[in-house]
Amino acid sequence: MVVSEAKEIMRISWGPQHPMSGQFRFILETDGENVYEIIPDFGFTHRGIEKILEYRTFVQGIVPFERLAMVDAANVGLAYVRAIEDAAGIEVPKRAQYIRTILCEISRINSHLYAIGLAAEAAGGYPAIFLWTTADRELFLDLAEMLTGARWSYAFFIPGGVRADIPEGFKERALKVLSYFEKRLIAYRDSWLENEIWLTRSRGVGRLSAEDAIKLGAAGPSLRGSGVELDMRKEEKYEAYEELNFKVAVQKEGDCQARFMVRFLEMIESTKIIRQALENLPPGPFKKPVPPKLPKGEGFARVETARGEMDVHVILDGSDKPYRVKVCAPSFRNLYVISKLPKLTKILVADVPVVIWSFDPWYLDADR
Amino acid sequence: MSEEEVIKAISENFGELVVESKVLRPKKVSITVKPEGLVSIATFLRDSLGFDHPLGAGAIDYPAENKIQMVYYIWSMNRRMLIMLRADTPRDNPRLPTLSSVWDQMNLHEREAWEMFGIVFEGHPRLEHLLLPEDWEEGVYPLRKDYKLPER
Amino acid sequence: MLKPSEIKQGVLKPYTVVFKHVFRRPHTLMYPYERLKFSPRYRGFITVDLEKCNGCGMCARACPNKCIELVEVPGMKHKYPKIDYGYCCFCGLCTDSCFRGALKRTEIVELSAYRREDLVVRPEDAQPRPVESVLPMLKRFITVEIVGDNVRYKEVR
Amino acid sequence: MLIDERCIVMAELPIPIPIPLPEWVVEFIALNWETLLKIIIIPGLAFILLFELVAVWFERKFLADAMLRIGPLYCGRVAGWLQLIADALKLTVKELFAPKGAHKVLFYAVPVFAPTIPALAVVLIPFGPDWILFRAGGAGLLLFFALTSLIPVLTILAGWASNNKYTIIGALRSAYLYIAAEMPLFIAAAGVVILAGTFDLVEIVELQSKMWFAIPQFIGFITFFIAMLGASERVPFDIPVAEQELVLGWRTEYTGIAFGLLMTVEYACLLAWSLLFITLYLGGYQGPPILGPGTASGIFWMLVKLGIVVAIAIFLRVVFPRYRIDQALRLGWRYLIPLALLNIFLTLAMKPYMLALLK
Repeated sequence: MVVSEAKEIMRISWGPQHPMSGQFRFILETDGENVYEIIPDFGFTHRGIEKILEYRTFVQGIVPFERLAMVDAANVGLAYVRAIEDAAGIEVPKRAQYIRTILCEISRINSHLYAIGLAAEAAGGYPAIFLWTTADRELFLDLAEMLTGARWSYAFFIPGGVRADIPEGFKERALKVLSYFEKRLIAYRDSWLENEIWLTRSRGVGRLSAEDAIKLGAAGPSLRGSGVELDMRKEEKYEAYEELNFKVAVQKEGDCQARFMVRFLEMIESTKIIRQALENLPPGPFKKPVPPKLPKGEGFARVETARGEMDVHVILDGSDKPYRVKVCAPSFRNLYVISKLPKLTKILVADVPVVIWSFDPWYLDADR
Repeated sequence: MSEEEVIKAISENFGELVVESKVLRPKKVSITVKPEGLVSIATFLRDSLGFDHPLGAGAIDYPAENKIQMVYYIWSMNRRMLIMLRADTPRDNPRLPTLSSVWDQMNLHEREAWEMFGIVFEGHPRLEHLLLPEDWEEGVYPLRKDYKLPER
Repeated sequence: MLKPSEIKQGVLKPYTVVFKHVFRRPHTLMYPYERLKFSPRYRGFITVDLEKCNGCGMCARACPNKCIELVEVPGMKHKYPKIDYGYCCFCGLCTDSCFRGALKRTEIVELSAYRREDLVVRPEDAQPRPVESVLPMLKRFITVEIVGDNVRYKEVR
Repeated sequence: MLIDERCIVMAELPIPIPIPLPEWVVEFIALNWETLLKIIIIPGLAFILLFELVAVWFERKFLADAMLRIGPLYCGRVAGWLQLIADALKLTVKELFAPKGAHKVLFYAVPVFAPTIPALAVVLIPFGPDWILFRAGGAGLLLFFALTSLIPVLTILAGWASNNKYTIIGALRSAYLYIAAEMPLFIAAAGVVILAGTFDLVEIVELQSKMWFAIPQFIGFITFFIAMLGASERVPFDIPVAEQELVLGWRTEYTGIAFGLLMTVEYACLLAWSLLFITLYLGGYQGPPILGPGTASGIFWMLVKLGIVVAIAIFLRVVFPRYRIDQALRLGWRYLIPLALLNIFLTLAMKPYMLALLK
């Protein structure tokens, strides 16, 4: 349907059934090449998680909550669990904090590998890196399965600690996987990061300045790609991140290449974190018994998921089910930034997949 | 400027409009405001106190006290502090001024609060359904406590 | 124009690095004939031990999707859990909540059925059984070994 | 009629035909079996179709290895070679339909005529000193370029006839791309023609007996290879088929064998351009006579060089992403054409030294 005869702008619907859009619909107003407007159409995968949680006890609630951003299940599950612990004032034993950090970083590497594979494939053709990342994710899925029993939806964190201790043989296996993964990262860098045609496709495309990123509310790698250093692991110092030293990956240009590079560097940091956490894993209990009914209270947790900062606001009313759970999802804000991007920089139709996948939105996270 | 200074700065400029303000956690401040003063306090927060990074907004339904509370979560980048701006409205006819002029992103969050709780935001450019399908019948607000989920 | 160093770095190096991957071992697994050996904690099909279970119903209360229902078993004194795999999401909360250890996780994941009713498994059918009974054409189990900078599939009995 | 007479006639044929054929057919085959062999087998129909099957199989299998997976495996028991024939058969039995409001005649005319053009272009390529289907003499190269420049015309017709807004965008894009890729091809080939002095492909190949033209014409060699990828729409330049935005470019609305024929166009284009690339720069059928003197070793060397060039071109698909349309055009106009012109000036300036090098 033509929007304005003068500039012959036509309105193309991008998704939800589109090779590169995932299960989300963008409406593009374009004249064939230049894109003037990207309108995200929310609600296609809305499941009403916030209502479902009011009908489930705390431990049961973690299972649907993780399905908000399933590819990064550990960090998302951690947000809900920390919100409950913050509301009820539960202290988590040291060893549980370290095990949580290890699983969170494994899940972060999983999610970033997934994002890097798709970002590379969004630029066109079928580059090998798209399948290398899938092949290398298998090792981390096996690691998570060894620790928790499931490859994707771990449901491993419960208020007061974790559900099981680290099995023996996990540490050696993890260290071997990490050293193999670091060699693979070198192969990624050689074959893709300096790839001439990828650089021409992604450098300077979808540029987001620092104050725009802050004003519009970008989250996670999209924010750090524009030079704003905000990482919840350093701000909130939750779990074991206080004792482990790691750098926050920040890039200044703010274009697709910078966001891609931030995810790449964050994977390197994650391997360091897992190594340190495995080396000085404290002894002691991995779980503290928590009564099913938690006292009245209000809790707020902010966790750095792979897609950005997820904030969960939980209100308890003394029963064994939460009274209200409010989730501020990072992908919701990233999608909002994508919709404002055509006003900030020039975007062509061929750039739309590269730009969208450089923000790595997870649509179920945005639709809640 | 730590948490107390922020609260003091707000109470000085808008003394009577602030219903209640307390420090929830280190670096997290919660301020409950009368609906009339919402927009002025929000612009004050954004311009002079530097709360420029909006995180989200949501509403909470209290049928016992017959009120719906709207909460705005804003983060200040240079202060490294979070503020929860709250406003209460009566449950039977919830009306609130819109903050989409202050933080552009609130436009979407207010649309969601409108379709889930029924809060009418005056001055909102486009109050339409965000997450629910277009043919969702009027007057039914799913996130309210009286909307029962069909139990499996 | 591209400087020669840029060409070497941006064009020739990616080409050679990807070309070297042609000689690496592919990661594909021939599923029905070879199958991954999961860890002992894997959350797959749940078996019910009729002796240990005392019909307390803790598992039914723990299940987030309410898939477990206690039913009479002909010839047994009290009720036992019946699991509906149409709704089960394999979170394993039921096996953790059973303090008598009657519900055990196994590594069988081949649970597809033609009709929705067949997905409901009664307690007497939920007895432990080897993977070969489910996968007749299975030849060998595989574990993933990392040798130097290559991934090798080792057969394990 | 004496039986032995017919047998004598048949006996002269290299391959004795047992089946009883009418008189005039045997006569016809006996007289010009050589040209029939050329038309049907080597540079003709069977070669192009076989090349397409082998190229697609190679692409799937070889790129799968680079992606650490296996590619077609079960069809044909040995490395899935039968997969391609199965796909071709599948395409023939699929239903053929045109979208509503499409220009039916034009819609079905394009897939029928399109493969003939690159096939005609292959006719001009010499596979041996006398093994050439149509010795165009002085107009060999010119006729080749004249034929291949017809392809964008058919692309636009197909895009327009499918009555779909995506295909029009795809067709126009492939037309821009083709112009941006063809200009450097002409100018680079002009460099070779200046050095060789003739347009005749056979003489160009004869001149390269001692040293291939790739060495004196190195800049032209590189530009020709890159522009060839653009002309045959291989990976860095397969913008018209960019599935991310345009689903399948101008081929979106075609189904069944029409789609199969359009895939043949793409691979026949690649075949035609790489054959020309070999004759101009890599010394055509020149090479140490392994299978005896004459045409046999000529054909052998042509196929070996073709295999190498096509393998390199196909492998690019797994290494590089795709250029945007304006970046590809900028590369074509701003980098390739000046490079090709530079190559011409160099050849003009140093022609005597290069000829001395060649003798």
